[in-house]
Amino acid sequence: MAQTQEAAERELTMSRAMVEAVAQEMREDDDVFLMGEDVADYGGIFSSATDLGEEFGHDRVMDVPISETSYIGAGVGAAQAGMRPIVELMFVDFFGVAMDQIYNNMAKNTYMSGGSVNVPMVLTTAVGGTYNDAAQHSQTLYGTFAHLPGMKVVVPSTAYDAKGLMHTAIRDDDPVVYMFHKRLMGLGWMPSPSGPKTDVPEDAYEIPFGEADVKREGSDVTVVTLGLHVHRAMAAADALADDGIDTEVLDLRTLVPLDTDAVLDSVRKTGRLVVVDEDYRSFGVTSEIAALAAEHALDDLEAVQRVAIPDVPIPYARPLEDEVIPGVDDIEAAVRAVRE
Amino acid sequence: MAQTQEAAERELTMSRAMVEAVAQEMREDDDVFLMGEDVADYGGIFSSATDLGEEFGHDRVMDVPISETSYIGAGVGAAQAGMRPIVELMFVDFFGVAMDQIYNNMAKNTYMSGGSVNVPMVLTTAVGGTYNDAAQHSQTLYGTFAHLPGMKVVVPSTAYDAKGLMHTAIRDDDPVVYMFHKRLMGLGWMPSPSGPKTDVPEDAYEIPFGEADVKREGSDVTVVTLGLHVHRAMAAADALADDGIDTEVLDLRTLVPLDTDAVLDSVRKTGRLVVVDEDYRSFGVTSEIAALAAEHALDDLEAVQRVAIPDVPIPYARPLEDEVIPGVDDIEAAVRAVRE
Amino acid sequence: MYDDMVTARYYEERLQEEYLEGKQPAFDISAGPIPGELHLAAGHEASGAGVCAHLRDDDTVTAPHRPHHIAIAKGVDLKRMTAEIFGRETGLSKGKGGHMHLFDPDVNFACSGIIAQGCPPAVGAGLAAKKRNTDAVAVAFLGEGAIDQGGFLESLNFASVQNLPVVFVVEDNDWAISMPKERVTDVRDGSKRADGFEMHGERVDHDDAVDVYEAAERAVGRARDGNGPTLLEVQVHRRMGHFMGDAEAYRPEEDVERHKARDSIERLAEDLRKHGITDDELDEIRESAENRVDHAIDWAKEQPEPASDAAYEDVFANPPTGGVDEASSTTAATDGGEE
Amino acid sequence: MYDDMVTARYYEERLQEEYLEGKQPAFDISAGPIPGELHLAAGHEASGAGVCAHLRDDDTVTAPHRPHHIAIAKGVDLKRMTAEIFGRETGLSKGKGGHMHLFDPDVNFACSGIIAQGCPPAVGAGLAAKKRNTDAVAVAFLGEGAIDQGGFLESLNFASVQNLPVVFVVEDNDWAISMPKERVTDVRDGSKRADGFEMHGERVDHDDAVDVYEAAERAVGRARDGNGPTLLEVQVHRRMGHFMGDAEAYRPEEDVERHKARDSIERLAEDLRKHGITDDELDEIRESAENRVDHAIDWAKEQPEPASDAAYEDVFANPPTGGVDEASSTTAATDGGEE
Ligand SMILES: Cc1ncc(C[n+]2csc(CCOP(=O)(O)OP(=O)(O)O)c2C)c(N)n1
Ligand SMILES: Cc1ncc(C[n+]2csc(CCOP(=O)(O)OP(=O)(O)O)c2C)c(N)n1
Ligand SMILES: [Mg+2]
Ligand SMILES: [Mg+2]
Repeated sequence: MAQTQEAAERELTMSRAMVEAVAQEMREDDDVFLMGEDVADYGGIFSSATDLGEEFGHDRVMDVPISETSYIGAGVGAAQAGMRPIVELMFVDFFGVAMDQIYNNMAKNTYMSGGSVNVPMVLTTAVGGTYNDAAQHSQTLYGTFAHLPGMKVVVPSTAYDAKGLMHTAIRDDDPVVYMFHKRLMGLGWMPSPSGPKTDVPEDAYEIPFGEADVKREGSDVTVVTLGLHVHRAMAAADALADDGIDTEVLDLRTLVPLDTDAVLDSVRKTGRLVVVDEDYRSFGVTSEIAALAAEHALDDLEAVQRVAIPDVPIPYARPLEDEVIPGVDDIEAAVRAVRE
Repeated sequence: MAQTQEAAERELTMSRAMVEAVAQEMREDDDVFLMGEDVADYGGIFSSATDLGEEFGHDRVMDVPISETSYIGAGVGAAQAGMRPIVELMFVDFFGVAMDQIYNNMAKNTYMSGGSVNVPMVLTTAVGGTYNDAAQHSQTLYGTFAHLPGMKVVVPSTAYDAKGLMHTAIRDDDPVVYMFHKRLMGLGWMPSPSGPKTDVPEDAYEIPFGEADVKREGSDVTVVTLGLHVHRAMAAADALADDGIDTEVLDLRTLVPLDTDAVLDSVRKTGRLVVVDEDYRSFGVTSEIAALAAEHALDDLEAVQRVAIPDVPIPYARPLEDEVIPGVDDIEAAVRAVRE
Repeated sequence: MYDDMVTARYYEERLQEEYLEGKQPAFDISAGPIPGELHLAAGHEASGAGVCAHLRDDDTVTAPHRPHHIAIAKGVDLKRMTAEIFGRETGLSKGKGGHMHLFDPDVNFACSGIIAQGCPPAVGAGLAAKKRNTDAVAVAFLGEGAIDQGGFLESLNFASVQNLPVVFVVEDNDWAISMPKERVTDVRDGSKRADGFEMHGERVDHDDAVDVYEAAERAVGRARDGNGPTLLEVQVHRRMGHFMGDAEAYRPEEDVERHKARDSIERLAEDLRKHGITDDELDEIRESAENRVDHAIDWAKEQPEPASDAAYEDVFANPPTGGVDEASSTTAATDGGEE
Repeated sequence: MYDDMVTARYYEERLQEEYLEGKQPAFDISAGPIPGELHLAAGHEASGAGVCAHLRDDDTVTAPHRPHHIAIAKGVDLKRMTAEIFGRETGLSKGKGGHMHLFDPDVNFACSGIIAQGCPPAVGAGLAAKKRNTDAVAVAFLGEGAIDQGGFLESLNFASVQNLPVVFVVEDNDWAISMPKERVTDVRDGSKRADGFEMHGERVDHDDAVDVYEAAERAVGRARDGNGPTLLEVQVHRRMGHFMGDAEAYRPEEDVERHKARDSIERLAEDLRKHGITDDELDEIRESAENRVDHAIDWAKEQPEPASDAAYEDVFANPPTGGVDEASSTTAATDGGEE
């Protein structure tokens, strides 16, 4: 009884939830293994692999040379041979040294083979700013990955979602890019906002890809967002509620597949759309969501605004970084603006 | 007299026009040099460097090892040292082996240095499909480059523009990605449509970045496009004119900077927007243009449609490639659809 | 080996004919029965055959943009491969991949058209074999122009430090498109790069099939026995242009002559004759190979083209359902029209 | 050299204090006066000083994520560098770059925070020098963990085949974050990789500053005289965690002790004493270095933070005008709020 209650109410950080899913899948299936830089003894710089090396040993939780092309490509080869590698790219910002393996092999081999091979691989990677790590270590690059076909793209915002989406990712027969926001992991040295730490069931469970989560229902304005900005949008919605503005907040959870129905349903209901993203504004996530609304819900649409990084590299100094990464205030302001 | 006339009416292919600009700049400025695979003796696989090796020798028209990271990065270093390298990435599809140098150094060093250094470099690259070269050799990736801040992105559609934009690119103090569509180059072995071959003045001239070109004025529907699809849109507009549909065709010419005014002015005039692109549809160029219209011209907007590659890798067989690369018919259909 | 080599040579002669059909008199890459680029391997046969002679179906091979001779030696289904090259529905990849993207999971054969990017997946296949405790090996083929590419060099290190059953086979044909080897690297013997990773390296200075066979036997044996990777470079010849349509204006006539002068197929035939194989027997092998090739090409040409809707399939093994994209038809192109 | 080394050591001790201020008792990376990550180089000083002693202002240096000791030895403006690290308006990059992105064009110093990606730009600086017929050289610094990265390996080949005035300096501190060298490569002496590119390679097995100085003299001299690139590996020590906040749970206590035991600064002091420099003279150098550092830090802390609008500047040297983005203010963030 006490135990059941504990299990039901067990709160985990996003990091713990993500790692738990990996551990459970590794216990179930010998074909699942993990490789990346500093995963074996360090447990991942952002605690994406805490204690896994101890439990599974260095053969299944492998440190690799700092040569992302070779080890990500090795993941592709191992996946095509029927294994289920989880491969970590330490920061998403490093994609540029290994993108060919990611987008020309991992993402395309299924299609280029007419489906005769497939690539059941999970590419995990840390994203996001807010701690002044500057232009080469603070990006999310959500749009960059979502734009290129052949990979599923997952962005959890809570511990509950992190675990469920990880189970789904590992069991999926396709390549999945799993982007976890550093600020949400619950790291001792980088305090999270309160939202991402949630109750997490101990047993394995899947969250299907392509199902956005309505984090808060509202009738006045729709805010579509993901990752860290789910929590910022919720904070903005709370503040706006005090002024009688009823905001609906949609957490996309996966970019590929994209839950277009959820976006369009909400837009049709509220008629006013704010899209919030921690990626560069132009040619990215906010563009896509706004375009979808314009293409498919134009009659109901009364106003749209995008809130994202204003097409500049991410600067270092605090006032500059604060300026470019959308904050709660910016979301509030945009919501107010689309109501005018 | 005869000579003047000849000069004024001289028709060039896009390849010849582009190479002429490079040659003229190289004659003017010793700091301009060219490097790439197969540029010295071959003159570029897609005739982007024809005869330059002969005129300028192998020191200024340099063949390089097949190691894009090293030689594109060397371009960055040489540019920071004050030279003006033109560096060729043979197919844009290969960006994944060298993207770090491109987006983390070339594009960001100006910003990361607070403007104390700058990177006057031109990265030329061949883009596009229509000749069945399949998933790793047929992409345009317009959106991928335009999404990441710090590089200007240029896509000529005619010989006249190719020359003028190349002069501007070489003289610009910033990194410029110059994307030429293979099908437009006027190659003997890959026949072009008739549009790209135009009169080209012999003297150097610049075309400013960020100025879209209204290729055809019209009052009913705006078609915004670039590259090869300018010509497909013009063909569609001709066909539509027979049915009394008056189509305005806008050639963006540069994606960064983007001529938002031209797009919005046209949309405000026609109220109906079709965006046509040879890149993947989602999270890309068509998204951005549609989003701009929704954000800034919503009151005038009556319908939007996007015509682009439907988020699949580019297939090999002819009927499959024809299916996914937007054709004249598809543009026509979309224009008709937005009028309903 | 001889069989594989004559099959490959004749196969490509036939492909060449077919490819050029519809591209005469003016070469138009988008005309004729075979779509896209075509990279032929005449002069490379000894390397594919000599190496693959030691491989089983459960061994993995990755090939670069010039894959036919390797595919044939690895036992890739000739008919379905041909149908793929012709862009037909019954091709290995249902017409989606084409000549640079041949995948045959039955014999664990795959390609990448990006320089050196077949190396990491081969290393991954070796890693899988090691993890699963099988004695399968993996072989990555690449050109000498590819040995300056990071993806190859990183793979040497990864295979070496993990002691994986992998063989890297560099086919040195002196040229990378128009760039002669000495213009792009100072190293004459590419296998020397193995040293820098504490890996075994070896070079076969000519393409006598028997010598390639023996070097490959050592390399594959080393991998199979758990003794780690090998970097094997083989001097081969480029009897033709880089791709069909390459006029080779950059290439001295003598160089073409030199490359054509030493034909590994003829030399192997001579060797075999010395070992008592008769001309009749050799002819028989050749004829039967030619028949098989002719048959495969005839078969392939009869195959239907894929339906245009097939373009939307196979992006994912486990495709998501729903979404507006499915309903959208604005992207359904029928014809470019203007070209 | 001694001056540069004590300056670097004391500078980083001071930075460490400043960095931890506001991060005590609980370490919060986004609190305190210095933003972001901080990688300190205690134990690396001999390599920066020994190499840069041979360099002029017009020689180029690129440094990786651990750049301070190199920047100081190269003569980067200490005050403006410090202001940059504190994220101030008068910093080298107006506060936009930070500690991993120090650029000082006056002495041709630049960084990249991406492993090995400083190598190609250094090669490019060497290429520019060759093209312009100057005798300037370029030096790329990297860690031993970076020598498995394609960008480095490709750069060796490019520098070698073009015979460029480039020196690659590998600082081998045995560790790449938590990964010991032997876990990620089989090669003990990284400079061996030079062979595979027909380049000169050399390793200094310890960080006695004088030996580093002499090896660097040969390498820089070779480059300056047009005799091509060198790969120079130097054994250095990692006296601290990878970055501030790294508890080094993965690292054996003895290893830390071993790394701390041999201090190149003390050893150089001893050498100097043997050569007749008195303790007073050494103290004087040290004190004046400390004064300079204290002064730079005091100065930096007085500098204003950049105005938030400055975030929009410097994307381009030649910024385009117009466009809706300029007018848009929806992205103007003031404060995240919830952290
Ligand atoms: C990363 C990358 N860069 C460039 C190319 C274009 N390309 C295709 S084949 C080739 C030459 C390859 O030469 P080599 O490796 O010697 O093989 P060969 O063609 O001689 O068999 C080049 C440059 C590519 N496919 N991928
Ligand atoms: C391409 C890339 N991969 C990974 C990282 C993350 N990273 C930063 S420093 C580092 C370790 C570097 O070790 P080493 O090169 O030995 O330098 P050291 O820190 O020991 O001085 C890693 C993995 C990075 N910055 N870039
Ligand atoms: Mg070759
Ligand atoms: Mg190290």
